Amino acid sequence: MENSVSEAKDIITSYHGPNLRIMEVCGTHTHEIFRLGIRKLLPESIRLISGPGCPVCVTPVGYIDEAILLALKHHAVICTFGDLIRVPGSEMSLAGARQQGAEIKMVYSPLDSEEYAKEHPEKNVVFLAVGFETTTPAACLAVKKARKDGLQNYSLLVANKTMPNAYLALKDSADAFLYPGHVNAIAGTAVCEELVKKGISGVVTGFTAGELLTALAVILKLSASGKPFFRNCYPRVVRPDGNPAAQAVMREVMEPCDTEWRGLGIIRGSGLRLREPYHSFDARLRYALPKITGHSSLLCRCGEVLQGKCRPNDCKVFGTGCTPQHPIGACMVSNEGACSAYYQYGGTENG
Amino acid sequence: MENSVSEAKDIITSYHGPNLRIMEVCGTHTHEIFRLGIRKLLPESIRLISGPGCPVCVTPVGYIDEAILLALKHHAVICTFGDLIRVPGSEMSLAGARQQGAEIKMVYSPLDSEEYAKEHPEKNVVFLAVGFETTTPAACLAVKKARKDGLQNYSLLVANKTMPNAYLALKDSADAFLYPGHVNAIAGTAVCEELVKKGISGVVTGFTAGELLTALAVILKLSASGKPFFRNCYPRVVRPDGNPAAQAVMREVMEPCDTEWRGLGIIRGSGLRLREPYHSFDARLRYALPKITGHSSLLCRCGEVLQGKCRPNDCKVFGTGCTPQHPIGACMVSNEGACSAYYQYGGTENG
Amino acid sequence: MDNTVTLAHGAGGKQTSQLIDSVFKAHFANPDFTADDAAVLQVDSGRLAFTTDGFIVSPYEFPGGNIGKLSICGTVNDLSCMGAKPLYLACSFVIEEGFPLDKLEEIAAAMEKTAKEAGVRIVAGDTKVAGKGQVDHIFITTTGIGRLMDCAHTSGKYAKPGDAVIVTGDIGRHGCAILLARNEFGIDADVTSDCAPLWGTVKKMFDTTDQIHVVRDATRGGVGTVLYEIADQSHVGIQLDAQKIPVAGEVSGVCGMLGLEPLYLACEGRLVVFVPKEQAQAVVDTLHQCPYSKNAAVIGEVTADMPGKVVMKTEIGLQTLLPQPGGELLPRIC
Amino acid sequence: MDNTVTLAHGAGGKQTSQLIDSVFKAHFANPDFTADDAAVLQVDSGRLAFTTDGFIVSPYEFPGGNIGKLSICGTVNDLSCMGAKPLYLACSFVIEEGFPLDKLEEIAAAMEKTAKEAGVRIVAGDTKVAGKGQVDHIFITTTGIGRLMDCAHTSGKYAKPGDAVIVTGDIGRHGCAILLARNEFGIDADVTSDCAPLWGTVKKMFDTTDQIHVVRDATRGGVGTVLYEIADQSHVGIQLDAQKIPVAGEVSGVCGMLGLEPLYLACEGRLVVFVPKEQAQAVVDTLHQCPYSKNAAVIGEVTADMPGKVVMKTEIGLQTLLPQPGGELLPRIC
Amino acid sequence: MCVGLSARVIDVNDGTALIDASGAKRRISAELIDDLEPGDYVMVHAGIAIAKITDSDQDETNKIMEKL
Amino acid sequence: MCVGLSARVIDVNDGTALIDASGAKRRISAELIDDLEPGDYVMVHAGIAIAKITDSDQDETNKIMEKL
Ligand code: SF4
Ligand code: SF4
Ligand SMILES: [Mg+2]
Ligand SMILES: [Mg+2]
Ligand SMILES: [Mg+2]
Ligand SMILES: [Mg+2]
Ligand SMILES: [Mg+2]
Ligand SMILES: [Mg+2]
Ligand SMILES: [Mg+2]
Ligand SMILES: [Mg+2]
Ligand SMILES: [Mg+2]
Ligand SMILES: [Mg+2]
Repeated sequence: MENSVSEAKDIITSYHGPNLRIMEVCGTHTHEIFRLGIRKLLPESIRLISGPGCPVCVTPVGYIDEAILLALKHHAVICTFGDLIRVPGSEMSLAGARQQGAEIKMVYSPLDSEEYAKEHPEKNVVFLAVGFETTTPAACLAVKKARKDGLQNYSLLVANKTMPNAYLALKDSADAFLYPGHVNAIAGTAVCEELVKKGISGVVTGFTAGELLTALAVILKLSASGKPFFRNCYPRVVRPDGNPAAQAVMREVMEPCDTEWRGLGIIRGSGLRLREPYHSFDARLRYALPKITGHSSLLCRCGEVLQGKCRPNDCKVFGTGCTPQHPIGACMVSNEGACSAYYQYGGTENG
Repeated sequence: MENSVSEAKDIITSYHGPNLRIMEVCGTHTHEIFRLGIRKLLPESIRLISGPGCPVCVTPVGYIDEAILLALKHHAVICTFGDLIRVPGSEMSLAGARQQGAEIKMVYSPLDSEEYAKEHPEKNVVFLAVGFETTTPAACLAVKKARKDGLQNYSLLVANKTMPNAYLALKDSADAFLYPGHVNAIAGTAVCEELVKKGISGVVTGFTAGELLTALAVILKLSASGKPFFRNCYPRVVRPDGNPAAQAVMREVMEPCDTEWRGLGIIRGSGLRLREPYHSFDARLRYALPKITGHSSLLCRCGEVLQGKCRPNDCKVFGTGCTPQHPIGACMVSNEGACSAYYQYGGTENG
Repeated sequence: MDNTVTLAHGAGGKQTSQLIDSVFKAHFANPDFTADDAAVLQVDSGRLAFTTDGFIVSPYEFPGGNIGKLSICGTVNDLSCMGAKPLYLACSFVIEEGFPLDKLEEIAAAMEKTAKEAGVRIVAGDTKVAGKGQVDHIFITTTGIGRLMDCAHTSGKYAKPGDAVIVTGDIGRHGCAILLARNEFGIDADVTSDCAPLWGTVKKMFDTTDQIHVVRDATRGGVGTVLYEIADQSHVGIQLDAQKIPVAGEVSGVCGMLGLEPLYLACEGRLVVFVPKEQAQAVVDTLHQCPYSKNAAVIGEVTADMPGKVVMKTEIGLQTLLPQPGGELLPRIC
Repeated sequence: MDNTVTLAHGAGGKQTSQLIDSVFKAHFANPDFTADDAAVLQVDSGRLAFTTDGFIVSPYEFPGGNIGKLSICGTVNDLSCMGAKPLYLACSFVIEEGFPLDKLEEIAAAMEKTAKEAGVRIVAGDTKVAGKGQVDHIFITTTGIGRLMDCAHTSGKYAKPGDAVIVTGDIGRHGCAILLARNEFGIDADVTSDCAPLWGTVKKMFDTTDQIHVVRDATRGGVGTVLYEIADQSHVGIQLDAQKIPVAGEVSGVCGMLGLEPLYLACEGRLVVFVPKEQAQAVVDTLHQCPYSKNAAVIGEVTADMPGKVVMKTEIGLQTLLPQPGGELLPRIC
Repeated sequence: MCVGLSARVIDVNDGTALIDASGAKRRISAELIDDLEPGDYVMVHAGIAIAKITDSDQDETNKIMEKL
Repeated sequence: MCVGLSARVIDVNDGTALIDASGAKRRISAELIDDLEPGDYVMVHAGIAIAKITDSDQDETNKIMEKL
C-alpha cells in the first residue's frame, strides 16, 4: 500500500478523540466500506451511519405499485435498472409481476430504453427514472432524445431526487458526512460550502480504498478543531462547479417538487418532475395513473436506520424475517442498502 | 356381416359388365374406401376415380398465401380446421408460418372461432372458411352470431364452394358418381334428379362399409340398363329437400360467385362470398388484401388426377418428391386427397 | 419460502439448495440420493440398460396423472421393455419462473409414489429455472439405469413370423386424455390416462415365458407407430385384426368427432408384446392378472410377407395397409 | 428434409427417425449407441458415478462454444469432479418448432467432438419437439455414467483445515461471455467462454496426488457459490485472498460496468480444488501443464474457524465476509 | 368432404344440443334442425347437427338391397 | 448511489464516446463533457460520461494527505 494510505490508516486506528458519527450518504460508499472491511479498522468511538443515499432504498412502495400497474394493466414494457427488480411493492415486486407475464427489461442506461422504444414502435415503453443528481441527467438526455426522435411510445415514471434538502433533514443525525462523490461530480461543491455555513461538516470523496481511508482520516483530523468544515477529497473527478452541462439539461427537462423518501417522509423540494414541455413523456399523465399510496411493512425500522437512530440489527426482523432473499424493508433490497450490507457482510458479527 | 351387405359384395365381385368409371366425389368416401380395402374387391373393369371433393385439395395456393399474410403481416390469430395446416402455399404452409411466430389455432367448429374472438377482444381473429354445402352453414351461423354479439375483431376468409356446377364440369370424367352424402344432407337430392336429365348418373350414399358396398352394387345394377339414373342410398340422413334451414342460412349470408378450384381452374358460380350486409366480416375487405395469385408446382398433375385423367402414380414425383410429409400438390396433403390415399394405403401395390 | 418458483431458485445459491431440500430431497430421500455432483452406485458386473426421455406434456396435469408420474413411468417402462429391472433414476427439471410451488410439490409426490411402486431409486437430480415464457411450465427429463435379467433378450429386431402380437390394454387413452385436458375442442369424455409403471407386469411376463421377442411401450405415435418401427427393424410384416384391437368407447367417440385414429394416439401404460403364437395365451392369461393389463388381447400376428408393412384386416374382412403415421396429429373435418 | 425442425419431427413417426438418423446417429455413432428403448452396457463390478444436468443457455451459441459442447462438458465435468472416468452419456433434446436444422447439426457436431475429447460415448438419446414459444430454442439434458477411480474419495464434505484452495483458471468467463452474447447492454469485450471438458485435467491431478479432498466445477453461481457450498458441507471456514483470484481484464471491465462480482459469474471449465497445503504446488504445477488450466492458482485456504463462511482478505489487507450469493444476477447502477 | 359423426342427443337447450358419441360429449348447434328431442340421433359436422338420423345403417342397406 | 466506472476514451463522435474499461468497450453519451479527446479518462455512470478524470487515485490521495 502506498504511503499516504497507510498514513490515513494509522490516523484512523489511532484515533482517540471524542465520539464521532459519520454518515456515508452514498450507498456505493456503504457497500465499498463493507466490502473492503474498513469498518473493522474503526475504533469504538467512531460510528458509521448508512444514510439515505441509495435511490432504491428511498423510493416509496407506491412507486413500485405504479410501475406494476403500468406493466400488468397497461401492458407497457418496463425498462429499469436491475436494482429495482426485487424491491417489494404493496403486493409484489417487479420480479413478481414478470412471473405474471409483465415485460420487464433491464437496461444499463436510460438512453438504451429510448433506443429500445424507437426500435419497437408497436410497444409502449416506460423507463423507471430513479436516482439522484448523478443519474438524472441520463434520464433527461433520454427524454430529450425521445422528443427529437418523435417517439409516441416512450415515457418516464419519474422519482428522481436531489440531495441538498436531505442533508438539512439529516443535520442532527451525524457529526460529519461522507458526501457522495458522483453526486458532487454533477452538482459541484458549492452546496457543501453552503452547508458549512449551516454548521454541517463533511468531505467529498471517491470510491477506492485509498480515497475512502483518506477521507475518513481527513474527517478525524478536521473534526479536532470543533468547527464545521468541508474538504473536497475527490478533486480528480469533482470540480467546484460540478458539471454545468448536466445541471443545465436537468434544469431544462425537470423541475423541483416535494417528494416522499421511503422511511423519511416528505422532504420539501427534494423531488423532481418533468417540466410542462415534456408532459407527453410523463407516464403518470399519459396513462392517467390514479394516486397510489403504497403500504410498507409496519415492522420495518428503515426510517430510523437511515437516520442512524438504530442499527439494522436492532430491527426485530433483521436476518430472520427480513433477508436479502425476502426483504421486508427497502434497506434490505438493494446491495447498497444499510440492512443488506450489514446482513451480507456479517454486520451482526463484525459490523 | 349381415346378409344385404354380403349380397352387395357378391354383386361387386361377380361383375362382368362393361368397363365403368365411378367417381367418388367426396374425400371421406375416398378415404373410407381405401381404409376398408374395398378397392381390392373391384374387378379390373371397374375403376374408381377420386374426384375433387376434398375442400383442402381444391383450395387454390393463393388462399393459403392470403391466410399467411393475415397471420404474419396483420398479426391476426388464424382459426382453422386442422386439415389446412400443412397445405403448401406459394412459399410456406400455415405450419411454416407458425414456426415464424404466427398464431394458428385449430378449431373443431367455426362457432368455436367466434367464441374465441368474443373471449379475446384484444386479438384479431380470422376464421378460414373452406368447405362445401356441408360445412358452409356452420360458417354462416358463426358470422350471424358474431354480428349478434357485435364483434369487431372477427372475420372470415371465405373460400366455400358448391358442387352442382362441378358435376357438370366433370360430366365426362365418370360414368357414375358416388354423391357426397353429407353435402346432400344439406342440399337434398333435387340436384341429382336434375343431373339425370342431363345424362349424369349417380347414387347418394353414406360412409359405413355397408353403405359403400351397397351403393357400389346399386350403381353396377342400375348401369346395366344403359340409362342415366339416380338413387338415394342414404335415406336415413338425406331427405329429398335436404336441410331447408341450412339452405336458408347459407342464402342469407352468402351469395354465389365464380371461383378457382385447384387443378380444375375457374368454375362459374361454384364459389361463395359474403353478402353485402356481412361485408364487415370479410377478411379480404377488412384487411384490404391485395389480389394474390399463388404459384403451384408445375410438376403436379392434381388437376388430371381429380378428373380421372391419370392415376396418382402416373405422376412423376408421386411417392418420391411428393409424399404426405412433403406434399408438392394439394392431393397429397389432405388425408382424403387422392394422391395421399394412394400413397398411404399403398396405391402402388394394391390400389 | 415464496409460493412460486423464481429465477432466484435457479441461480445456484441458497435458494436453490432450499428448493432442492424442501421439495426434492423431502420426497426422493434414499441412501443413494446425492447432494454432490453425482451419485455413487455400487454395481455388480453384468448387463445394464441405460435410457433417457424428456417429458414436455401440456397440460402438466391430466386425468390419471401428472408430468411427474409420467416422467417416472416413461423411463421405468423403457427399461422394463428391455427386460431390465429399473434400479436408479436421475431427474432433471426445467421449471418456468412463476410455477406454483404446491404444484411442484404434487409433481414430486407423484414421482416418489411411482418410483416406489416401480422399485426404483431416484439418486441424482438437477433443477434449472427458465425465465417466464422460455419454457411451458415445466419439463422433466428422467434417465434410468436397470439391470437386464439374464433371460431377457428382447429387441425391436427380434420379431419373427408366427409371433402373436399382444397389446396389454385398450389403446390411445393417454393421448386422448391429454387432448381433452387441453380443452381446445369443447369435448367432454370420461377418459383417464393409462399412464402406469409396468416393471411388475413385465417381470410377470418373463416369469411366464422366456420366449418374449419384443416388448415395446406404445408411447409417442401410439401402437401404429411402434408396430411400424418393429416391422422395419425386424424385416417382417405385421397383420392386425381391426376388430380385436381394444379401444374404449369414449376414446372412439372422441376420435370420431375429430377425425383421428386411436392407433396413432399415445399410450403411457400399454405395451406391445411379441411372443411365439404358442405362448400367447399363457402370456395373455398372466397379463389379465396384472393391475394394468386387464384388457390385454392378441391383436394380430407376424408374417414373413409384406416386410416392413403393417396390414389391417378390416371389419368387412378385407385387407388393407395401415397408413404409416407421420406428422403431427391434426383434427380434421374432411 | 426441411431446413427447420417441425412438430412432425417430434411426432414419433418416420420423420422422427429420419431426424435421429441424419443428425444424431450420424454424429454419435459408436458400438453402444442404441436404436432401442435403452442402451445395453456391459459393466464390471465397482463404483459408478451417475449424474444429470439440464442445459438451457440463452443464446444457444456463444463465443467459445454452443449448448451442445456445454451439455457434454457439464456432465463430463460433474463425473470428473467425483474422480470418475466418464464412460457413457445419454442426451435428451427438447427443440422448439422452427429451429434451424443446420444449427442442430452444428450442436450435434460439437457434442461429438467434445465427447471424443473426453473419451465418453453417447449411447442413448431422446428428441422432443415443442411448439413455437413452448421452449426457448433448444434445451439439452445430459446424463452420465462414470467409473470411480479406486483412489478417488472426493466430496464437498472432505475439505479440511489446512487445505489449499486452488482455482484452475481465471474465473467468470462463461457467465460473462453469455451476458455479452445476449447483447442487452451494448457492451463489447473479447471474452470467450471457458467451457471445456476436464476429465484429462482431473486425471492428471489424481496422478499427481491421491490426497485430493474436493474437486468441484464452479458452474452455476460461480466460484463464490461453490465455495459457500463446500464450507457448509465440510463445516469449515474458507479464507480467500482477493488479490490472488485470477480474473481476466475484460471480465473485470464488464463487471465494473454492470456492478457485478466475477466470483458469482458461472464458469464451465474451471474447477475449485482442495488439497493439503503441502500438495498444492505440485498440483498447480501439473495444472499449468494441462491445456485448460494455464492460469491455475492457489487463491486461499481452509480454516477451522468461521465454519460455513467464506472470508476475503481485501486489497488493503483487511478481512471481510464474502457476501453469500443468492438470487439472480442483476446489473445495477447503485 | 365432411367427416360426419352419428351421435345421440342428450338435451336440447336454446338452439343447442348436448350430444353423446360413445361417451364423448359436446354441445353443438341445433339451430338447423326442427323438433330435436333427447334420444334422437343426429349427424354432426363441424359443430352443428346437419340432419336427424332416422334409421340404422343396417336396416337402410337391407331395404335398399331388397328393392334392387 | 451511483456506481461509477473509470474508463479510457477511444474515440469521440457526434456527442458519443467509445470507452474502454480493461477491454470492456461501449459507446456512451459524451454530450455533457466538453473537449473530450481520445486518451482522456472519464467517469461513466448509466451510459453517460459525467466527468473527466484528471488524476490518479494515488496522486490525489498523496496530495491530500500532504496538505493535511
Ligand atoms: S431489517 Fe428489514 S425490516 Fe428491519 S429495518 Fe432493515 S429493511 Fe427494514
Ligand atoms: S403426387 Fe403430388 S405432385 Fe403428383 S399429382 Fe399427386 S399431389 Fe400432385
Ligand atoms: Mg428412453
Ligand atoms: Mg420412452
Ligand atoms: Mg419406449
Ligand atoms: Mg446440476
Ligand atoms: Mg407459457
Ligand atoms: Mg450433475
Ligand atoms: Mg453440473
Ligand atoms: Mg458440478
Ligand atoms: Mg425416447
Ligand atoms: Mg422464444
